[in-house]
Amino acid sequence: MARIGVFVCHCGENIGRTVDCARVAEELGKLPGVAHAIDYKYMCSDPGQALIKQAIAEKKLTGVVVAACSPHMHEKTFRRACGSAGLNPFLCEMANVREHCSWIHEDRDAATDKAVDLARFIVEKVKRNVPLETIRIPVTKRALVIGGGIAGIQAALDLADGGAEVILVEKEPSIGGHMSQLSETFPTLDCSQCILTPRMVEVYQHPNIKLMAYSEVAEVGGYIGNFDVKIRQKARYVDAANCNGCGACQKACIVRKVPSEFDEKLGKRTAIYVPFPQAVPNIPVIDRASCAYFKAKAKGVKKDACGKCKEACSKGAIDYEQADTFVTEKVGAIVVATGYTLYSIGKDQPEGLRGYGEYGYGTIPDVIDGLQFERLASASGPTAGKILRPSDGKEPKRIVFLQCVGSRDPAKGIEYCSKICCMYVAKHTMLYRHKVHDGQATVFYMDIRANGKGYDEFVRRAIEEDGARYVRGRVSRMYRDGETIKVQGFDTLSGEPVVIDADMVVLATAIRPQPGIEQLAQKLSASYDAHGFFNEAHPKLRPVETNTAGVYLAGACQAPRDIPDSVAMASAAAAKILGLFSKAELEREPTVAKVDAALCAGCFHCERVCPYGAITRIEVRDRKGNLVKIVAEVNPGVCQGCGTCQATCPSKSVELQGFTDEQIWSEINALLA
Amino acid sequence: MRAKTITEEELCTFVADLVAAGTRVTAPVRAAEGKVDYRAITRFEEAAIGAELPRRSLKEFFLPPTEPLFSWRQGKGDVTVKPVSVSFPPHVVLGARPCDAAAVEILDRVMGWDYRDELWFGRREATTIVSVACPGIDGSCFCTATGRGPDSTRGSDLMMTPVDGGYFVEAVTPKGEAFVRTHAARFADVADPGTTVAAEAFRARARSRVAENLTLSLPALRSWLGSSFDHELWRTIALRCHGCGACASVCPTCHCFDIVDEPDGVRAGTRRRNWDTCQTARFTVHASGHNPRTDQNARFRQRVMHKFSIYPDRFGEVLCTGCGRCARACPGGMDLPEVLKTIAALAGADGPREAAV
Amino acid sequence: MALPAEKIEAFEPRITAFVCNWCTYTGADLAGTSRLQMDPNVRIIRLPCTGRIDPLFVIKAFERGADGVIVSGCHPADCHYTSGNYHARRRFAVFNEILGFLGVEPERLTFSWVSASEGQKWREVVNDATARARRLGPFDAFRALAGRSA
Amino acid sequence: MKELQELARTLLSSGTVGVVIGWEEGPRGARPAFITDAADSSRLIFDHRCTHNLATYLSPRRPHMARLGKAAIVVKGCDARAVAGLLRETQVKREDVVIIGVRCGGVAADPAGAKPLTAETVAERCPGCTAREPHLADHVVGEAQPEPPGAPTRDARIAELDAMSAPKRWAFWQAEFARCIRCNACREVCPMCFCERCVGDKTEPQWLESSPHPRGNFAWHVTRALHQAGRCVDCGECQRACPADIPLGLLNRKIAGIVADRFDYRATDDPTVPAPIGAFSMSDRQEFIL
Amino acid sequence: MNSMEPAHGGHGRPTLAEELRRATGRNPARCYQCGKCSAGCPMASETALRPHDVMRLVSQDRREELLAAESIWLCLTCETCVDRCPNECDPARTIDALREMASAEAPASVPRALAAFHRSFLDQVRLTGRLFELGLMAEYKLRSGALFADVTAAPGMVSRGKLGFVPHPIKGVKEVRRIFDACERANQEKP
Amino acid sequence: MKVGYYPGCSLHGTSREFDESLRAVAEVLGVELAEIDDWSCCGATSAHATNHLLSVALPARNLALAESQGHAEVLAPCAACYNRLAGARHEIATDAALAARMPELIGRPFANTVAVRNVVEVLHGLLPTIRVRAGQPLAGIKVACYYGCLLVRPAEVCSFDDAEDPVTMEEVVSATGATPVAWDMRLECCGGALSVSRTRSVVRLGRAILNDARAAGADAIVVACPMCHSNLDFRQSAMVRRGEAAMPVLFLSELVGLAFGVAPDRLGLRRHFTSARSLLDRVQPPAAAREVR
Repeated sequence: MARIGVFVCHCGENIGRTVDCARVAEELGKLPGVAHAIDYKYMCSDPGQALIKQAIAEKKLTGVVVAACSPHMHEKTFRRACGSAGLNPFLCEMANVREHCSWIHEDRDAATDKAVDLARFIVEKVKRNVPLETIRIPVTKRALVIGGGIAGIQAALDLADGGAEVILVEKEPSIGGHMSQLSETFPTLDCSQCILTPRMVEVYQHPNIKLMAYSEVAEVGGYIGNFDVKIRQKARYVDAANCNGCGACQKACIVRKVPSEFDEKLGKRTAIYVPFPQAVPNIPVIDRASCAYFKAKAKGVKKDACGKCKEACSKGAIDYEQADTFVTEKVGAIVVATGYTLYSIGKDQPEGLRGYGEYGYGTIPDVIDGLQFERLASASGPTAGKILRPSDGKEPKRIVFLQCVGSRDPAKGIEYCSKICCMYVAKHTMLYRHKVHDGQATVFYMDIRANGKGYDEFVRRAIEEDGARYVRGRVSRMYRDGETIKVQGFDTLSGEPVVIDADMVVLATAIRPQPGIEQLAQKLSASYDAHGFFNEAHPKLRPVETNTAGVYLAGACQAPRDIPDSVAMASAAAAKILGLFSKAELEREPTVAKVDAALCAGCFHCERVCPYGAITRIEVRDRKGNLVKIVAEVNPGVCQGCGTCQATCPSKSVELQGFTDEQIWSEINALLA
Repeated sequence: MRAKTITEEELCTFVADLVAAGTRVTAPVRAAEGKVDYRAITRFEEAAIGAELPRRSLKEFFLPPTEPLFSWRQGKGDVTVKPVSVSFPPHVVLGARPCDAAAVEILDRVMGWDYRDELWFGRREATTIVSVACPGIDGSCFCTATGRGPDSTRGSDLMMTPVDGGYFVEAVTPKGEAFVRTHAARFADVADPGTTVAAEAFRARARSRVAENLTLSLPALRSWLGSSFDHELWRTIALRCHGCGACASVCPTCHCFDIVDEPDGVRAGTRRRNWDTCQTARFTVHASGHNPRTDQNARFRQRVMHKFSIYPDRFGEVLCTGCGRCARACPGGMDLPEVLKTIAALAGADGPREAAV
Repeated sequence: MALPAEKIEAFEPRITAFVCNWCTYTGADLAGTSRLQMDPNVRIIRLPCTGRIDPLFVIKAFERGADGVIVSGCHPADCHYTSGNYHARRRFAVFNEILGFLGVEPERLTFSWVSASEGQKWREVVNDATARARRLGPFDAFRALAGRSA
Repeated sequence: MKELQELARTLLSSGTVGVVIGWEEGPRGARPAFITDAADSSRLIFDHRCTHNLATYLSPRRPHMARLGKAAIVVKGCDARAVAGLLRETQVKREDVVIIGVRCGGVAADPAGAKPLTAETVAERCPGCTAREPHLADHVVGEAQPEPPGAPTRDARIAELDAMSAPKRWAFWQAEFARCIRCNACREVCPMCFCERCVGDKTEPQWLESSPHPRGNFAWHVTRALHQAGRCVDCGECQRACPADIPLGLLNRKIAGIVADRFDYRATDDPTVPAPIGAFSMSDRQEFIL
Repeated sequence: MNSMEPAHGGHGRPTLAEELRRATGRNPARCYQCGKCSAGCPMASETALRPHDVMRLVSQDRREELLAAESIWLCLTCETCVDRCPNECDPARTIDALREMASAEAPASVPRALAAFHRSFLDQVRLTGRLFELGLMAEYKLRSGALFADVTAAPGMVSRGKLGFVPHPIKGVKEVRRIFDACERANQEKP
Repeated sequence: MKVGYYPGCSLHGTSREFDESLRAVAEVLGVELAEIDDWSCCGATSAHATNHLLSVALPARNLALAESQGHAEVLAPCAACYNRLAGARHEIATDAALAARMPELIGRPFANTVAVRNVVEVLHGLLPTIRVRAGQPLAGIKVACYYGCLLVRPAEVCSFDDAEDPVTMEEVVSATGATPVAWDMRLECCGGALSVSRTRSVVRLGRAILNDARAAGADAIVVACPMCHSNLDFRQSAMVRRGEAAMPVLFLSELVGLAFGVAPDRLGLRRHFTSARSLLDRVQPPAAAREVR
């Protein structure tokens, strides 16, 4: 027979004013199985908690119900108190008679009746509670960082410096990310590569960091503290162990006009290449699609396939037969730092997005995007830092920048602000003026969002010192008139239509997540928003965590971010993980599901609905070892306790601890006294 | 008591008067789907006497599919129990099939054997069963093979045989005789001896028609069953059986029930008795999860054994009236008369017709 | 099934709410901290997620005398467990239509998305469900099922 | 018929299978047959009376079937959807069953139905059938058959019910459910009811009262319907088995309509098409949610 | 604020934005005044209020000013603004709805020539079921007072066989008239 | 191929040549134009600007007629009619309440099943046939394809081509053997809606279009809209009188007809206000063209 103690809290006047707490205690005391029922001014206070502990000891309580505030407020408090009195904490539950009762009703009788009901439900539930043990999970003190841009680099270094082993996976041949493409950075105009490349080298040399460039995450299994990650190392066709980075192969390569990804197709590279001179690791990659050797092979040419790089390599590092390899690593936490890609205005768009026909769908050669401008402005770029138009190499004397191209444009499918464009456009106008002294920059904008430290001053400087002409309005249309680009807009401040003749136009196109991010998110069981950005666990309080325990976010994979934000997130994620790694074991609430193998029919609906992949299939065999059936089993380390499996299971053969069918059934059945 | 007759017209007023006087009258009635059910009537015109065999038998009027046995309520440290009433208003079943009527009497044995089931007998005593001789339904009828017949009077208080314009009526039990006496004005004496002859002819025709379907030696059957528990017949007999129990639901003699406690909230509840059947897998599941009847073959064997061996061993007669409902209702095509024929062949029991046990 | 005015006056519907812990329960907490006054007819049963809410709960609540039931959780894309609410949405879309087909007035059952920040919306859901149940009167049809045993 | 019998003979005598599940002539018309001996293959028949959905016999909850060895099963195009359902829900492995499809021109509601098949005797599900050609099959036998006679009528009945007021609909179904005696025949014959322990038999707690009173009956039929959403293959076995003739087919048809309308799912013989329950789409209609 | 209540613009009357939202199904509040509509508007150089100005005045609930503005009658309904609007505001449809409101509430503000044109046009259609262009021109010129405009064109039109002299009502002309009546009635019944 | 034909008021009046040329071209292409019996006016701009419901109901009547006369699709050559018909179809298809109201409003059963097509779309669908039938008479002739506004906007209604970068008319023109030029004003509005009531605006807009076509080196402008035609052709006549060079404005069907070797008179070319003589002079005689083939 149950012996439940009921403790009704007045919360000072908060509950007592509208709920007759004494009557609640009295009514509850009449219930079978209730051994003790009292009310008290402040249950959460030390004397209040002492009352509970004392009753547990004296009345030999088998369960405790505290009728007070929301469990979100004090469930932990009271469970701890019960625990310290020797009662399993999970035999204690709260009835919410404050937020859900006294604070929202005025009629004292009605509120008291309701408080009695609410407490009665919980009494009936607690009668069917069973002691649960906190789940303890060992922690592998290694972290995986996905993405080797500035966010990933920062996270990896912070983690490594903190003593954790790190595996840094980067899908490109070199780490560095978009930041390595930038010329200068706002608002200080310091050289991007100057601050970045030392960090890249540091990553390469750090004893705690294992760098896996030109690699991708193939599969993720396991759970916080115990992830199993399968990583695909793409074939470079260059043996990294033998290559000394001398560059002879690139010099020998006969294919020299491949549009360079690093230079945003404004420059050229060879088929065997390193993306840029400061690349880390400095090991070339053969681009199979452009390589003469592989093309010839594909056509079936047996002899006379190119092979120039192989001939040139004194170390014999070229290996045309190399294949993708897979390695599996065990890690305890994962940082996602996959960064962003730019929206393009072209006709072909992913689902849900539309291109800009009114801007010529990207067919006007001297209309470029922000990253292309960065490459033009960069000393390491294809023009050695000279601003020259792609079509004819002439210096543009009239340049127009358009902000919010794609961003804040629901009609094209993106309603969000890309956050960094206001700043980099201002930077671009400055860089432009510094390089083309007699040039005129015009910026079409809608709002200026420059809300970081020194940001607004920076934009003002562009306007006040560097002569950028800002026009508030969106451009309706662009078309070519000979060598001139006509930019047809509207100055909403002067109220006049304007057509500006430009030699070059730079579009601040929207920031979008990396393609394929949905697949990665699914591998990680992490959620993402309608645009494909990762969702943080809480927008304010848990900005670098995901809903999947042990998976953290850094940088623009979560939303458009600038460098300081990305770095801050990376350090925050690293700090979170170091905190996690500071314990030998993790503690988890035991609110997890459990399958009754005898009753499971193995339809695996649970497996399909589980958001965490916590369901595995196990074989049931009879004594002779014959296979009887295959049934579901819950991995308690992965299960987060949503209970969707239980509601979905047709035969109710899986039970969520803490919210079992018996418990809910009892609550419902307590509906009427 | 001498045989009587009653006309259709008289039955109309008779039923109306009985209902008006507070007697519940049940008769076969054509339901919306064209099927016939035993149901309460208020006018004789509603009845479909002599039409198709009703979907279910008479047993539910004595052992309902569900009935409360008592209700309880838990207080602080005590429990109060509220019993159910075992007295019932007068009830007349008009137009019962002889196979259904016989089943009720057969079940009296088991219901009153070591413990008298007050609810069963309360209803039995309140009820007068007026049967109508059956012309036979179809090829699944085998009442004659079970030792009864389409004109069997077992279980009937009164037996009526259709004749021109009305019925030839014989009282079978004292209760039946009393019924005729109480309502003497409703019945007429047999005026024309031809009526008696016609009634007997009707019955003889029916008997021979049904007998063509199946003949059995029940003792031989019983003795074969008694010694053939492990016969290989039982290994494949019920492959097509779904274990759905439709046979038991419609069977006039299957009487297994389950006792359940149905909560009414967390502190009160009702104990009920619900129909159950040995044909479902969970019928014999032990608390441990072990199930001695491992498969459907074993469950079907149980059904045959119980009806033709175990019950006769204890109560001296087979627990089957040959109505054929089980064969008609089976979605899987299981056919009891066919099975009996098979067993009879194995037992050498397909010999001459047996007299009633 | 409209009731005469005086009966409506006397009748206080009983409403059971099955809500998820993260959005609606917290939204109801917010309604409390914001002191939003609402009808006292709703009793909340807390579940971790709408994904855990089984149509059986609703049937049982009606059997136990509820005049109305509320099922509420996180808005699409907001699920704490990423997708429990989507599964719940499918499940209850079917359940709702089946109940309707079997003759349960759709107003007896309220589904809503109430986020942790929508205390105000929670009040509306509660008051609307109460008003609807009050208008329909006691769910006698369902309660009669219990009384009419064979 | 010859073709079918020959195929069965070959499968059995070659040892490919231990049993062929098909139909044979019984005392009351066609009925399921279980041929384990090649010599008995000539017992197999297929005609318009073979209304039974034999897929039920593949359920892993039938140990006595498993003892006969690997099974070959004869299916009509519509029955194949049930086999697909069992494959989809991992109850049967594809390599563990040989599927023999038969081309069908509609079947009678009653396996004892006389020839020829007419609009009066045809099973409700057959007129307008789109699943007559078996696709999920290792062997397909028989000639192409003519369209089943009669016109589809069930959607009209559903529309009729939909048009009623809620209390009227309630009264209609209560009258039907009142006859239910909870014998569970509907469940036992259903090829898609394969749970190890039905929720209807769960006792701790007992969500569904097992007593055949109106309350228990209502809860049971709602739950059965819900569990059939996206599972039911419309074979009509439940209604045929029901000793109380409750129009379960009507309810099943309604569910099929809901699932088709909302989730664009229709019973299919393609086991790779995922079941609609247990899946979701971000854009599922939610007009019923505030 | 109770979100269930409609927004009101004083005097218990719904705001212009609210009314337009109902009429067009688009929410004028989505406009963020980027001016892309006006940038592409072929009439922007001629009108006092450009499309984005119209949207602005709508959001400011400046009803009288808008309904009296000549500008709303100068829209060509070329839909350029509609296709380019980043927020799918549909200025053209908004302007159409404003024209309907102006015709009903402030008929005097409708430019005479335009009112005359539309009236004449629809009268012709109501009369014969189709447009009889010569009849239209005659009626329009009488109504608008622009007796001499395009006067040089008519003979040219006739000589090129472009204008017939006799209107032929279609068989279903009564049907067309019923449609006119029903639509006008529906318009008057609008809240 | 048989298609429902909704000529609209203009094609029976001011734009007879559009009708004539279209019928001539259809004959060559083997397309039967089945005129919708008893069609009525679509309401055009006037209904649109004054009574929205009317602007849906009038087209709906015609779509209902087409439906009852067994057409799956209807060709509305006039761009304004096309826009109104397609617009009404779209609105009814996306607004269930409106759809429910329609049958009563127009007094006819109406299921909104008829697809609405314009001339460019239909001719584009016949590109292979046009290529085969066209000779070389238009070789060397440069044409500015003018879409205007009603043919391509709004995008969700006129989805047959890209609203900002349409290509269909250029592809038809290429199929005739003429050469489409690249120019900027092909989507700008000519001001048709104000043609009668505010002529000065229309002249301004038209002039810009004509000038741009000229600057792009076009020998002629091709249109698929009676209003555009009237604005560019008729309004241009005054400019020509003032001594500006004439820029012939042809209906697309006229151009296709010329490519097929149909006599200019049968195509109604003499009905233009701005002479197409300069163009016709450069067209190769049909016989010669055939020889080339």
